Amino acid sequence: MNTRPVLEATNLRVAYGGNIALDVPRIAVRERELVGVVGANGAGKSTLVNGLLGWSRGSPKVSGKVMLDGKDMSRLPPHERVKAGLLLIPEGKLVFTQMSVEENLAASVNAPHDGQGRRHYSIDDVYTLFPRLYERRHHLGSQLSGGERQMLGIARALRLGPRALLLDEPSIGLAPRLVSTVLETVRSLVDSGLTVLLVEQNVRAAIEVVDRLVLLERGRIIAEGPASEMRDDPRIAEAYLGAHVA
Amino acid sequence: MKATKTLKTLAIASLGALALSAQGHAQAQQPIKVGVIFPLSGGAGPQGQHVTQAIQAMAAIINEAGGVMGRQIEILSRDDESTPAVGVSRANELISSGVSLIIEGWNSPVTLAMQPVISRANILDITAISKADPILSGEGNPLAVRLNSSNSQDGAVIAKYIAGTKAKRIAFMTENDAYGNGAQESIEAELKKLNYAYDKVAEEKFPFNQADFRVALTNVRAANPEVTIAINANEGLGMPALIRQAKQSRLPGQLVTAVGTVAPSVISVAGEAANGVIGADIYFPDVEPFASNEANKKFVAKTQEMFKYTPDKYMALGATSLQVWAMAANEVKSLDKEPVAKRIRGGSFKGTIFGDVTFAANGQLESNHKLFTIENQKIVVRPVSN
Amino acid sequence: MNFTQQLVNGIVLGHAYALIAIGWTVLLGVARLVNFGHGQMYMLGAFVTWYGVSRLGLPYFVAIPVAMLVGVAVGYVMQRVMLQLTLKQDLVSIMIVTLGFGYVLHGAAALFFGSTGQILETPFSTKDIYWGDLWFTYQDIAIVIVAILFFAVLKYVIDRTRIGRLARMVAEDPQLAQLAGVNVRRVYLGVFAFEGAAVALAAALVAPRTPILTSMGFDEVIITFVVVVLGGIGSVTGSYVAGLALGLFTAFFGAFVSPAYATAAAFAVLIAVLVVRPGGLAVSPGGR
Amino acid sequence: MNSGIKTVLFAALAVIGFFVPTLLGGSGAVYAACVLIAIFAVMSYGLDIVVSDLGEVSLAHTVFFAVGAYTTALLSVSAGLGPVLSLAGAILMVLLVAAALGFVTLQLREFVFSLVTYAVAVVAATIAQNWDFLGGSDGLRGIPAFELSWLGFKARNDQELWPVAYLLLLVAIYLVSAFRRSKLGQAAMMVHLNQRLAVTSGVDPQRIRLQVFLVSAPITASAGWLYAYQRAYISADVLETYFLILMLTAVVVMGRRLLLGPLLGVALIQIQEKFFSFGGYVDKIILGSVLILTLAFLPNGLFGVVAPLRNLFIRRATPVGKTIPERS
Repeated sequence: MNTRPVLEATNLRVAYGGNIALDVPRIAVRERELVGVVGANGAGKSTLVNGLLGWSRGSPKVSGKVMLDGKDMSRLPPHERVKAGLLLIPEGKLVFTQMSVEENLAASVNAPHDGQGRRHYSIDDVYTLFPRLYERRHHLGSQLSGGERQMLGIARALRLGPRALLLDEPSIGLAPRLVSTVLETVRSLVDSGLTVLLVEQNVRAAIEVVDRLVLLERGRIIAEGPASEMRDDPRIAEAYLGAHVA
Repeated sequence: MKATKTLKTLAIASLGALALSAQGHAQAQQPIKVGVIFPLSGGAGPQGQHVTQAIQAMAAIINEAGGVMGRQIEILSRDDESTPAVGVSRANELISSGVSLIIEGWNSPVTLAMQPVISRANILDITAISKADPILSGEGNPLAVRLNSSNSQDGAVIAKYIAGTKAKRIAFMTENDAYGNGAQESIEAELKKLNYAYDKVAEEKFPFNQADFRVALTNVRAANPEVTIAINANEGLGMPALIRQAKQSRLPGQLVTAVGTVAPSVISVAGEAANGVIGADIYFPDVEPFASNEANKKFVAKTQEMFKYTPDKYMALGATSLQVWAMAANEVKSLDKEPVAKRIRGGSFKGTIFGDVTFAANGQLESNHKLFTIENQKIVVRPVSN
Repeated sequence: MNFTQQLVNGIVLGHAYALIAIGWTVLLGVARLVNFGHGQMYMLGAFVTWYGVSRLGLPYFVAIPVAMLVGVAVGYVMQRVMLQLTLKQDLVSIMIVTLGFGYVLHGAAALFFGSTGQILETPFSTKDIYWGDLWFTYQDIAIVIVAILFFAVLKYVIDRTRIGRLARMVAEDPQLAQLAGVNVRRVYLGVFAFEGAAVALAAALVAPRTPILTSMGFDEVIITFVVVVLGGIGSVTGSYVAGLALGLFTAFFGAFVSPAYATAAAFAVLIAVLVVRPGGLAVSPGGR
Repeated sequence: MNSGIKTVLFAALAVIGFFVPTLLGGSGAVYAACVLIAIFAVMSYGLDIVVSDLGEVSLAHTVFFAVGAYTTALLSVSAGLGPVLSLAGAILMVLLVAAALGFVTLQLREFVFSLVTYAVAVVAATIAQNWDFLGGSDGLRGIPAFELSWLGFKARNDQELWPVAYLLLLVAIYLVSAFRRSKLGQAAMMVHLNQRLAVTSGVDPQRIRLQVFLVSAPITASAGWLYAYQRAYISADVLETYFLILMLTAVVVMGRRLLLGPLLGVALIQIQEKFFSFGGYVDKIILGSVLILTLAFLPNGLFGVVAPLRNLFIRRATPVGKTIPERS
């Protein structure tokens, strides 16, 4: 494990007004790794991924250092980080509802070609990956189901040539059957070379797919380790998996 | 020193003599402050500035002749921005700086707003231009004085012209406000007085700030009038636009403009389209009897010397306001509002810019209208035909 | 022939309204910005064109792009000043700021250009066409043609090109657009620069129809209002239709009732529509 | 600060305020300026609670101002009513207008709301200019002097009108501060800051908006009431953009939700216009620039700039804030 992580943040602090919502000394995601961030509602999970991008629908104060492939992103505005390959699929509204699927997938920035570990997904690649989107390519974003929107959100991110993908609560509002489908899709993307930081409230589903798990509580990391070890961690087991799992 | 002057300037001459005799005192005395409020900015700004300059030229003439009751006149000029609220503030300012007279009035609403304020402060208020009838009603100022002609005086001259042409199909294009509607009413009333039978084939009303008359002109044109009377006091925008568009749309018949709505500035904006338009007015600097009037000659020369500009009617009205007041004050030997106002209202004055003039009992200057035609973008006064 | 002449009047007037409104439509559609300085920007465009033609002796076709460049500069400066407010979507402050800009532009233009009326003469405006009983000028034809071309091109750009897509993304959700790598600031600046250029073009074409004054912006802004709002806020096709409809309404209301109340009547219609269909106006953002 | 001391301080301040014109020399121009500042400040306070508390930009407040002025003019000229009854009439009338306008705009927010209120102001100006009942473009003349015969009080000039204007100002300030402390004021703030949260807390935003409108309109209308007496003449110019810009600037320039903000804002603008005027155009540029610069670069208004200094004089904070701008 002496390779440089793809994404690394140090001393990341996010404050709303005077209240510190997040204080993380270090978090890192390595090449082809799927790291899950779990925690209760309000633990700071979304704040973490938004903070990594310097992005939010509110107006927080973000400090600390964010490195992508050893390059400092901290001073770049969100759209520049996106161009560098740091992508976020936000929770909730994640597609342009007034545009067709096809337009959503039309690259808005010139995605880079292969190199530096960034894979270029052509529109055909995306349709191969998500045949359902091909079927619905002329529909408006607003006409899609929750699962389809989630697929479209991921597909849109892939079109931008991701180096590291931040995924915020993809399972929210989805039927249980769809949750595992989405998470398995994420897993297979990682297996084919993607690096992903996944925020998920559904710990039970997440723990099945992730490589490593980070447990957040009140804006701080309180536990971290490989998924297999964390499964037996009492803080996880009791709080999120139910006592009978162990 | 003034003994060689003609009879017409006798008044000024005696004023000068009076000043000479009182010179000893004059040096010790403070100048008399006269407030002047006109729009100096906005659409009417250029005209307001000219009127103010004309008053300054007249003040210079009076001062050279010895001033008023031996004291020099000092003009304090303010900008009413064509807004009643601003006008009232400026009037208050002038009142507290101790003026003895306020000459004001380009826009009627501004005048109407200032009248009660000036009246309550017990300062003489002379309205130079604003035309609205209520200005002389006595509501805002029981001792009002106005120099510009009234709507009914204006109506009579236009009505007489129409009757002279024997045209039967008459169209009106009228600004839809108190001035426009009042002007049209007075023309129609005067026509009725003349027992003149005519058809009102079209009547188009439009807002003051209208600049595009194509829709209205289409209606008027379709009515095929022999005479179209344009009543539009918006000299910067509406009147030149109306004249141009009437020409372009090949409006049939004769275009006649209401009294005092076509100033040289309108002609310069309207350009060639203005040729052939008929109007009427009360002052022309270089036409008889003004051309040989000594007081007028002196005023024109002074204005040209000081401001490189030949005065128009508005400037003459502004200057005459000051001139008449100076004469009256010298005569009654007072700067107080009441005696001076009473001398002016219903009184006569000799040797003004307008010649020998008389004021009606309600303070209105009785004026003498002349018809003119615009030829080669110049105002040409028509010979008196009847 | 009264009717056909009024029809011609209405069509020309309608295209003029639509042309004047287009910059604001896009601005409102993309950036959700209300620009109360729009009328003064129109005035400025007219006076810069006039200054170019009659004081600098430029040909009309050179004066137009000059005016548009000045429009771009003014639009850029305005948006540069308001950028933080725009990013925060502080619509309340933005509206008041644009009112302030209108005031400043009026004062500055009056100081520079003076406050007397001027006529902006162009090679087209002095050539009249008489066709039977009908009358119009080449300038009128130019207004109609340019308006139609402008709307067609704009519609194409917004619907079919990358720039149009970026603008629509920002229009729908500026935050999400950032996540798609869109430089939202640049889009906002671009949209305001476009507004400046579009209104200057409109002024250069429409202003020759009437004398111009530095105090004239107010009437243009209120007419534009009606067009922009009735067209469905931010809708390009809608504002073309609304502009044309308003032109015809003004002509025929003037013909059958009175020009004196045409503007007030248009506003009464506007208020009625807003009250009856408040939600219906919030059509798809993105300037379609 | 102890609330008892605060009350005493405010009372002292209110008394000192009354003598400001005397302290400034007591000339006619000073009284005229002070009366106008008081009237325009009251006008702005009405808009203040809509802009600062409710968070909407109403461009129809000139209409409320005009309704107050025109009703007063009509009642005092045609019906010969005195100031008390004309005030009652003005308030009644403006409540009707505000209720109608509030009802019409109930569903509208943000810029659509502003557009409609602007449209209403334009239509109102057209009506005022053309309707003979309202005097048309000549306006309404002959408004009598402000006279309360049962008190033996008659105001023939601005100096004599000053006590009335000052009292009206104090009442308006009191109303605004009472509004901010009231349930309605807090509900309005909630609707402003987070409508969804407000709804879930059992607040009906539409009702609150209507109620705030109904509180705000009479304040602005009462300024129109006194303005009619002060000017003795009312015409359609009270609906001009000038008053709108004046109100908006006054509300935002010092910083929003400052109790004395609109008063100080109006005072600054009026003093500049009256005593340091550079002519109509430059004044326009100044007023517009002040508006732009404060909103774009001083999120907390001018007061936000000087507020840190205030800590140096914490005890004298309030009186200093009150008197400084009136001298400058």
